Amino acid sequence: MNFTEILDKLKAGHEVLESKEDLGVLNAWVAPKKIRDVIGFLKDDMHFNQLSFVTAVDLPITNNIEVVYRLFSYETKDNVVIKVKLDRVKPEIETITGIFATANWHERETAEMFGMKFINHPDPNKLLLPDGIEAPLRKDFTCADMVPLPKA
Amino acid sequence: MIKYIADIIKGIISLMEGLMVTLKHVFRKPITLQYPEQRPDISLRFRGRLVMPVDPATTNNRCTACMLCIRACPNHSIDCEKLIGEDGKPKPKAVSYTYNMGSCIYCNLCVESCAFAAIIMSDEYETGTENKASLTLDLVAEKYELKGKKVAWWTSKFKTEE
Amino acid sequence: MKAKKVVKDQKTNKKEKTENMTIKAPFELEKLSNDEYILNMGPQHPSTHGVLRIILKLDGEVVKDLYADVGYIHSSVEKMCENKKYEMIMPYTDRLDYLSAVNYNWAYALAVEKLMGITIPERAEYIRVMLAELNRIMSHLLWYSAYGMDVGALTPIMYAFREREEVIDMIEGMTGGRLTHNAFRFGGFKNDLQKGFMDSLKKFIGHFNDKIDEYEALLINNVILTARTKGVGILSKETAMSYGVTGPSLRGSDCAIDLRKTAPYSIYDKFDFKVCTGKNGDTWDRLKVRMDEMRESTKILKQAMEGIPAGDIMAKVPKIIKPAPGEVYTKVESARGEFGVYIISDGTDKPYRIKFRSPSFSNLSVLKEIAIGSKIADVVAIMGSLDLVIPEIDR
Amino acid sequence: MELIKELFYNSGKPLGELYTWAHGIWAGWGAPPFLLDLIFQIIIGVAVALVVVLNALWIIYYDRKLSALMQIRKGPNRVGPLGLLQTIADTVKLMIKEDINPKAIDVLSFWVAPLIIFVPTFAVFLVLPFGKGLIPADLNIGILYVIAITGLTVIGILAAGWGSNNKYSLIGGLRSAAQIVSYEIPMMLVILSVVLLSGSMKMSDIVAAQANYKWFVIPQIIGFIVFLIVGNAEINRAPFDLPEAESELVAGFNTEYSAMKFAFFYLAEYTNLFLTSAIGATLFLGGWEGPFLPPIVWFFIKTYFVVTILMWIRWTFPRIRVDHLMEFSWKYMLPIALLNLVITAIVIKLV
Repeated sequence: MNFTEILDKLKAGHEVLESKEDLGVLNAWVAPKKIRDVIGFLKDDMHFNQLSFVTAVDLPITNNIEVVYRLFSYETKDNVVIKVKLDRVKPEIETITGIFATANWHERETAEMFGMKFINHPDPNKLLLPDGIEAPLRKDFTCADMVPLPKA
Repeated sequence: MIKYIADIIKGIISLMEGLMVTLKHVFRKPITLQYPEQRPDISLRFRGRLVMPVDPATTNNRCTACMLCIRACPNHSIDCEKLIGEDGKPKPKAVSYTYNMGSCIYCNLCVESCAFAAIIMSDEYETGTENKASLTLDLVAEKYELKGKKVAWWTSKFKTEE
Repeated sequence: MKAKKVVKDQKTNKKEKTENMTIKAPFELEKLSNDEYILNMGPQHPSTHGVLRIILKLDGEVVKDLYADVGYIHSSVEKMCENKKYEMIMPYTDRLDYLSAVNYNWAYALAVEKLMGITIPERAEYIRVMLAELNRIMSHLLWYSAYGMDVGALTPIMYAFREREEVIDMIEGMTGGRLTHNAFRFGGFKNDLQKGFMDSLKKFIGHFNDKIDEYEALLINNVILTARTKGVGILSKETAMSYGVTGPSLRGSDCAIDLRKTAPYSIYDKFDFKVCTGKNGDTWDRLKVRMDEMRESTKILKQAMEGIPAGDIMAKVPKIIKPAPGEVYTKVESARGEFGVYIISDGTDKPYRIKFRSPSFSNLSVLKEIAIGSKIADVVAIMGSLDLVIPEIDR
Repeated sequence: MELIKELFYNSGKPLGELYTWAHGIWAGWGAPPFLLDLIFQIIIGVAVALVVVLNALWIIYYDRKLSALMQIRKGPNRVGPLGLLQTIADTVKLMIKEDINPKAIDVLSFWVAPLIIFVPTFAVFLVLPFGKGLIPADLNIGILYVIAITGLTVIGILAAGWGSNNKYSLIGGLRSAAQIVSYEIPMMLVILSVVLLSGSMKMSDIVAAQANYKWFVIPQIIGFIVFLIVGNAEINRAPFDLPEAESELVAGFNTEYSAMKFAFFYLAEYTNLFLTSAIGATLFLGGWEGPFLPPIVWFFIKTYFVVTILMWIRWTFPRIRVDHLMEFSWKYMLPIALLNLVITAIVIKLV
């Protein structure tokens, strides 16, 4: 399957807000409420059987946090990236742990790193960070010990 | 019953195989290297601590204080001070070259960035020390003399360029 | 009077802080039955191979529940990398997995090369394959010796390290580093293979297969070990897929998935090798897969040694690495599974966001699924068979 | 000259003569004879203690050197010639180390455990036939005494496990109890078949029954193998080192022990190894029997032969799992030992 085929199939049943091809891989933006449906559809009907990772990107310019789900199909060898734009102030999204068990830890990591919340997560505790550190991967997080690169 | 006996025999055979392996090794020569007395043979490109060797031709180091290595270092382990001449203008010469061994990750990026082969990773690997202060070295003041097989390699680097 | 109040406030503050800092107990002690008890395995424990804490709920020797507590040595590499130039990140990838650093370098180099559109010379590709396969052997040998220690056999480590030393010497001669090689540069290599590399490689390939037979006779086929590992920690295909388990741990569950074959990167499609799989997905299958994989790596090395062309080792790469805006995800088959690098570039000389997808992270998360119901000794055996490296979990 | 030869080759005779001679003199002084016996016993005790300590020093060195040979390394070679003084250096280190007592221990059991473990080991030496007549006390229930006394070790390990107030220690202690109890039975059955052959439980009689190279290892080859396995399990050495399995239980029952208390465990472990081998050599390999060399030399040669086999096993195999350990005892060792006993009995009856 190529980029357009995946997009067409995805568009047939689900609303795709925006789409882009990046180095041959489909990036599709979907609505936050639809994420479970979309991932479930990709897994069950389109044989994307590996969730490579879940992560997020902080975009202070547009005041968004973008959650990135990357899926891979061992059968068709296709990649697809599903992205969800969330509000930066109170980022919340439904968990997909029920669909891919690996999302459990990936979501926990993402949640603590970006200060966001995955609704209905089975184990919402912090995974890697100790208490007291909030959202280190947000762009406005600064650490007193961080040394900037010397100017050229 | 047959399976029971077969299991026992199979088990004994597998155990015997293991015992034979260790028995064979009894008669092999030990591979121990008696460390402080015997030294391992270190390869030419081994990355020990950073040094700024003295060029035997000029009896001085080759640093021009161009700051390329400082910009290449991922951990800001290097700092360098340029010589200011009597006319107040900076000269291509380093007054001091501070190297913080404690934060160095021995990645060789500074050496690769150097256009004059002024610095090189030596084959010194015994860099442990008791106090933190001795981890910070001034490589210009050190006047390190490169020894061993690295010398030819190092000199060939700048001989061909000139 | 006022001063006293301040002191009191400070005290209460401190108390609140300590209360906040305590880690939530995963198992409620009040809910334990009379026969059950909690055992902390780690953070310092001989068989966790790093700073990892496994909290076990036990009934006698049987594991009733399990909770993996990670993050003790979190280094925030991803945040650090956002502040580094692209060239500087290469040595950081070494430190994620110090046992198969070359593969990690490779994933990162692939990502940046893809972003920049660099194609690297064929000779460099061959050298990369050789280094990566040597590195895989090196990692599996360490796994083998550590596994021997885990199950109480103290001799395998000595034999495996003898061969590992040969491999390390070869890689050290090429890159200069023994564990953290920092081997690759964007576009190829700075230095060509050292003199004598081919000879020592030939010598190594010549006798390594015999040594693997010895290893198997000593440990893997031993009846005590087979009794301990067969039928223990069964990881089904579906569970493994769902948990994102990759690498030898996945292949043990009868899944012929190897990124070198399924999604070939570099020149792996030129080589003839087998994807080793297990049948039942139990601990023993995972061990056997790793042993077989060393044999396959030797095969690849042999082919690479014969087919390596002469030529350049470095492509034309711009002096300043400034990729166009965009994002890329590249993955390689490291010794532990799929290691991926996800880079979002914003057109500057530093990555906007970098994410490392590490195999051990997913592989550890499945432990709870497969270890419940087994014995304490089995937890050690299963954990060893997953071949975890903690720094890549605590990226 | 004759006396020295007698002393080496037939120690019983001159020692017995010495004993009666001393008693004669003692009676001449008019002192009560039990006092002299007491003095003799103290001398024997000190001699045995000396043998225990020197032997342990040597056997630890031997284990390390042998393992080094198998692991293609050199082993201790820094302290003294060939590293011979390494064990002494280690002992000195353990003696001058800080003796750490954790806060929440059960003081009595924590302190008394090393002693309980060590005393039975010491006591078994009472019935070991080192040479012809060279046996501290030739009890007529010699081998029964050995079984009874060695069984006490488990109490020490349990006490150590409980007293340490550490879950790892406790698991180790309980494992050890289960292990020793279940391996005692095949052990007894194997020894019983030897007793059937020799017709006596007296150690000197068992050796005498194997005179003229009719070693019991030939009719009892299965018994000997079972004895080796079971004996290895009884002394908690790899592959049966479950009570102190370091990859699972950190150090098992001796996790919390340090300094001299730990040294006692260590000493007991290696002395136990020697004891099991010595008993194995006595029961199956003809004890001190042998040509040319003095009996005591033969005794040590045979014992160290068995020690070497046990060490070889230890440095080769992985650790067995706890439920397999039980399974192995009840499913394999016990039936085999029982069958061996029955066949032995039938053969004796028929022949």
